[in-house]
Amino acid sequence: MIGVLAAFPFLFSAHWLVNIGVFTLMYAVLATAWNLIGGYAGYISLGHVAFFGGGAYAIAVTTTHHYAAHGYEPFYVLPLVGAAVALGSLPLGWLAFRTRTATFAIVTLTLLFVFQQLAFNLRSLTGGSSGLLLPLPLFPVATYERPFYYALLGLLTCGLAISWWVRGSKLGLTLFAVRDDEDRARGLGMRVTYAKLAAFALSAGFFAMAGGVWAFYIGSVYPQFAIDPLVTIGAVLMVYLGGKATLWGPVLGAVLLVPAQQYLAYRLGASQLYLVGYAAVFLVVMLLLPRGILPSLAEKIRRRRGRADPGRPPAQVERPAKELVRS
Amino acid sequence: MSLLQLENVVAGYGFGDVLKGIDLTLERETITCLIGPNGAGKSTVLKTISGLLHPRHGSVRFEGEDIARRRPRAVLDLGIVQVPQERSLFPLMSVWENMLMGAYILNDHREARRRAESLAERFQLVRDRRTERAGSLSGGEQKLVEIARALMLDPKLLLFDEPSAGLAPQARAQVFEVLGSLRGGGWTILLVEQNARSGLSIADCGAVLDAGVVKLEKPATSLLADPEVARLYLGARRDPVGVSTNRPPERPAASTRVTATRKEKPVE
Amino acid sequence: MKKQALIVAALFAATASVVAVLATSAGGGTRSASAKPITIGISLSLSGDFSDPGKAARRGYDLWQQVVNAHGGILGRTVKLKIVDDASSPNQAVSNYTTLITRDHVDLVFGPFSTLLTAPSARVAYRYGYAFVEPAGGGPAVFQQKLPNVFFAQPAPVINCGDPFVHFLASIPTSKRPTSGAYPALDDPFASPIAARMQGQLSHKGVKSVFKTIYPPETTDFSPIVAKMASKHPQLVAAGTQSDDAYGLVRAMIQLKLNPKFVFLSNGASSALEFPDKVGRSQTDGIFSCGDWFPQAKNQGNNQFVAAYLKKYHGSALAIDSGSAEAYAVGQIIQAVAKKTHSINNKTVIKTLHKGKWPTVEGNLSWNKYGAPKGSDILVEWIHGKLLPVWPKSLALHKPTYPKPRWH
Amino acid sequence: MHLVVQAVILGLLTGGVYALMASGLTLAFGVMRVINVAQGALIILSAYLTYTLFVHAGLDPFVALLVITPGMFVLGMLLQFVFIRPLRSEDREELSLLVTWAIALGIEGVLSVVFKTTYRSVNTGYTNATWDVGGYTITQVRFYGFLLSVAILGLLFLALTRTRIGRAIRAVVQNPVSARLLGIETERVAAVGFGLSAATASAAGAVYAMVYPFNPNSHYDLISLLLTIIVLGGLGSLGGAILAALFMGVAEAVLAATISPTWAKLTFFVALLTLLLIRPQGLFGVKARGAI
Repeated sequence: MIGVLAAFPFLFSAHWLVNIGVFTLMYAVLATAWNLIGGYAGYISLGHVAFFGGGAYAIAVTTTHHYAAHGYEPFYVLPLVGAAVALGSLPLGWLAFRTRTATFAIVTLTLLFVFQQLAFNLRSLTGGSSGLLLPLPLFPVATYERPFYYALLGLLTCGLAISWWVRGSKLGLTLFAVRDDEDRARGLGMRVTYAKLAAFALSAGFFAMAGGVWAFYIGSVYPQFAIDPLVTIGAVLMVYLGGKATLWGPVLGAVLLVPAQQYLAYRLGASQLYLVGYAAVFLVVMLLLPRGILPSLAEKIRRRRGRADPGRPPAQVERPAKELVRS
Repeated sequence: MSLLQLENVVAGYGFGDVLKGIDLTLERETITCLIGPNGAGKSTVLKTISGLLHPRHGSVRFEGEDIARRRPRAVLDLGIVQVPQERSLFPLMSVWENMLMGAYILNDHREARRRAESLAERFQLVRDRRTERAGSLSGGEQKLVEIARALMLDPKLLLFDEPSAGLAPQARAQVFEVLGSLRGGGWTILLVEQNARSGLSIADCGAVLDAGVVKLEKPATSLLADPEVARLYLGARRDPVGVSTNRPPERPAASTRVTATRKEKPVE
Repeated sequence: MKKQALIVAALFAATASVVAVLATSAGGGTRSASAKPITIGISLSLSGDFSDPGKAARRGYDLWQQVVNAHGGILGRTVKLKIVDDASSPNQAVSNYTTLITRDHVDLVFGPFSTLLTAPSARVAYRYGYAFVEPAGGGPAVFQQKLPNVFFAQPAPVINCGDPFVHFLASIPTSKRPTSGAYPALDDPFASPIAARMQGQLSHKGVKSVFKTIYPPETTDFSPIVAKMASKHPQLVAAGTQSDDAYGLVRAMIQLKLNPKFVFLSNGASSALEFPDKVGRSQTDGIFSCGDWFPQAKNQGNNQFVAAYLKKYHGSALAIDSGSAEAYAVGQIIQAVAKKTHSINNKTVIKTLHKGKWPTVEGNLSWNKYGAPKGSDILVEWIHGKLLPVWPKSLALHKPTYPKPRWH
Repeated sequence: MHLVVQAVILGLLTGGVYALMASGLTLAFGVMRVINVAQGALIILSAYLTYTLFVHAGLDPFVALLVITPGMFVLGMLLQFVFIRPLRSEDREELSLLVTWAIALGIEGVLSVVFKTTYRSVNTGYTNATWDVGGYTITQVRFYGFLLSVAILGLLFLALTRTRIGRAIRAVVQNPVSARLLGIETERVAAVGFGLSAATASAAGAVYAMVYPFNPNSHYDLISLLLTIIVLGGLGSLGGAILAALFMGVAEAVLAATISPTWAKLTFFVALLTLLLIRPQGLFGVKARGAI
């Protein structure tokens, strides 16, 4: 799969296609990263785009003062930015993890607005509403998009590798346990807080790095675009569409949705109905495919082969009646 | 004819079955106590009767009628009231409001008040603390109000799910006393109890549930006397009414529970 | 795990090929070289936050196309506009211009709406050597990029909007000038820099700054701001406003009975229909604003533009959004270049526009190296319920009246 | 000092309106464990309906309420029935958050198609009228809005305590299992609760339309603020939400007047984050941490 993605700019070298590829990969990175905390641990963070913006501003601030004569420098500082934002996300994560489920979602959403407001208010650093400009990258025009594309592909590869590693590790086990029953996991002596924070920081770091590439690609950073709630929502939708808590689901969601969205806006956006369409896709996914495409497909395949799912949980022991009553 | 009859009832949550073919018969105006280890499915039996859970197989007959697929409301209309194990009062409402809620389905406020008044005669607690917030009562007091509230509909069958769970010894004694006093009032009672000795001591009949099936169904006294039953299900020591052994209910090995309750297994 | 990757790869390949097929089919067949129309690619905010001004710009572009084609097109070729929607998102704007240039190979591109989208879009145009004449990206960010292909089709950069008002104040007798000034401003690249600039210029001229604040874009409740401002009793309120905040500010001033001698609102108060509608026509008198265009202007082709507009979209001349005129001016500029050089080659366009003055409905425009216009805006004032140009004198239809009457 | 008192007056009036808006949100959460992210959009929708009736039929916003409120009630029930109810119980709380967000986007989309994105406001004859009370200015519209909010909250309170369905709603909020065991049809009650919650949006929307300019996008600002308020007040707690709303209204106005309006916007969030440090269950939340 990574190979296919790597070959893409050579197979389809038209700028506009690679350009769409850049945005697709960006969302694939975001969705994969969000899946770490939202999918694996079941903590719905609606504010992750704050870290995306953090990364975007970090890259903008570090590069904006050296005008022009730049090539790949922003990419070199990217890992640093990721690490810094990941570190910075820890206290925020700690604070947010004092709550759960819906409250957690609201608190993270609040983080988003705090960061956006800060981006507006800290004018001397962020330029406020006037935004920040980044240097013009001096890449050859013929392959202009490729550095961005491969930087994001690199991020995606790392993200997937980490995601894959997490699934098999103790960290992943703890995260899954948290999603299922956090109190019990804690009762079993699992290091719940540590695991949650690790997942939170990891995903924040990837959001920041993707934000950095984005800022460099677009060339200007404004608070309302760098910290746009629709970006998180986009990533979340892709995760749900592709399959929550799966390895490839988020990528699939991005690959399906981003080109479709870009192309549709280009061809027939003018109708204003795109928001309605977006909402409709969202609702259909939530109501009809709450488990996402990959898990549903996988189940279908398994069923067709008539194999009983060996991993299916055994008889469930009594759940609290609170849940029952809503069934 | 017996009041309630469960035949080969299979039921469960999610993928698994908790009840694996239950047969149980309740005679009119008797108290039956259901005992068994944790996780045996005792509460599930009650939920299956009260309509919170629909069985996958088998029949639940109440006065000869199959009620297995009815909704809780319909079951309630028949005169079956369940008092769940968890605290079930509305904590921000007064005791009196809670009593009135007990007759919610009557849709007749005056009648509800009349019944509450007459129950207040019987339950001193309700009389004395009627304006207090239910949430401010102690656990034992709340359980007593719950029992009183369950009588608001003048039901034919009362289902009690571990009424003594989590109570202090004195409160526990009080609860059993009140339950015992219901005998002969025209009610049929199915009682699920962890404190098996106390439960059986006020019951006419006893049934042992283990691993989703009814192992034994006998008069309560003979169960209490059976040494094998005592060893397996009652604990070796005597556990007289109202005296706590203070043994926390055992939990099944938690590690298995973690995986068992997982909602979605990650797809490989 | 592998199976998943395969599924994803397969779906990806399918998506890619669908897109590729759509791409080739949309490319269009062979065209004869000389008669083929000139295609101009434009990304506009037809949906999303900027959709209303985006649509106003679209009307201007459409009108220009109609007028120019009615007169035989450019260089004998008809003009075809390819307008796509960017949903008010910079990502989509970048994608759109990339696609317009590298897939549809349009001959020219025109600018989108808003500085926020113009800045990234101008880079795309620059990369591929396209001239970027744009109607609405007048914020500092656009010029700070130092791109030689950018030309802003308005008489002055946005932040210079207060200049004519400052000049006018300097021209009146000292005794009648305000002595204290308050500068509330919207946190927006089009608004707060205007107030800041005016504050600097006016305090230089002896107007004491007694109040300054920047309020966030989502502010809808202006009473706290105005209450605080009122406590300083400013004689002048010079606000950097956008549209709705201008109405809110005025409404709060009326409610809290703050009566300065001069009120200047950079934007919003310049909309001939909405402003009186939102604050009450009788309350508008004496309020100053700035404008780049007005229907009565004697500029190049303005009568024609207004007539064509009214014919196509009806309504009154007052209802014409200056955004339409700005977009129209973009077309006029290209038209003029083609007439002069007999070419619409982008390199030629860029080179040519850096010299001379270019007459448009927006006035005679000229630019510095990076596309910032060298002219000045017009000071307008509400007089007896009408919005009239009052400064500079050469364009004035009425004398400025002051001090502002009290609210009632 | 004068400034601060003036700000407090403004803040209280604003807080009253916030309280009305937040009451619907917290009610929906209480009854259904659903964070209705679309509440802001419903308020804006009502504001547009008020605007339409005012501009095209000349109906005074307060009169228009008589038409809009039942409409919103039905819409709320419908939304619950179509979108919330089918969600699987175990992921309802989580999915409802996203589903209602999608509903909000959908409403925003429809509104921007129908009404464009320019800001609108309802200018009645009394829009700019003020009273002068001891040197302090009170805007009449705001005062009426405040009164309306108090009246609606009072009605809501009466409905919840004095009517059968109201008692059922409270019962479901306080103990859903028990409510079901007592024969309360929780889904039906949930639908009514959602309807009521949407109905409060109609009054809130009418007030909003008179006091503030709005466009389809305004719901983001609204909902972020309302969510903060209900978390501050403790999710599901009506009284908590009202107190938190008043508190926040005042705090915001005072800070805007004394420090800066841009930083005052952060008041809510700072208050929320501080609260999390001290009392994660909210100011007045009665629920244990894990149960929220």
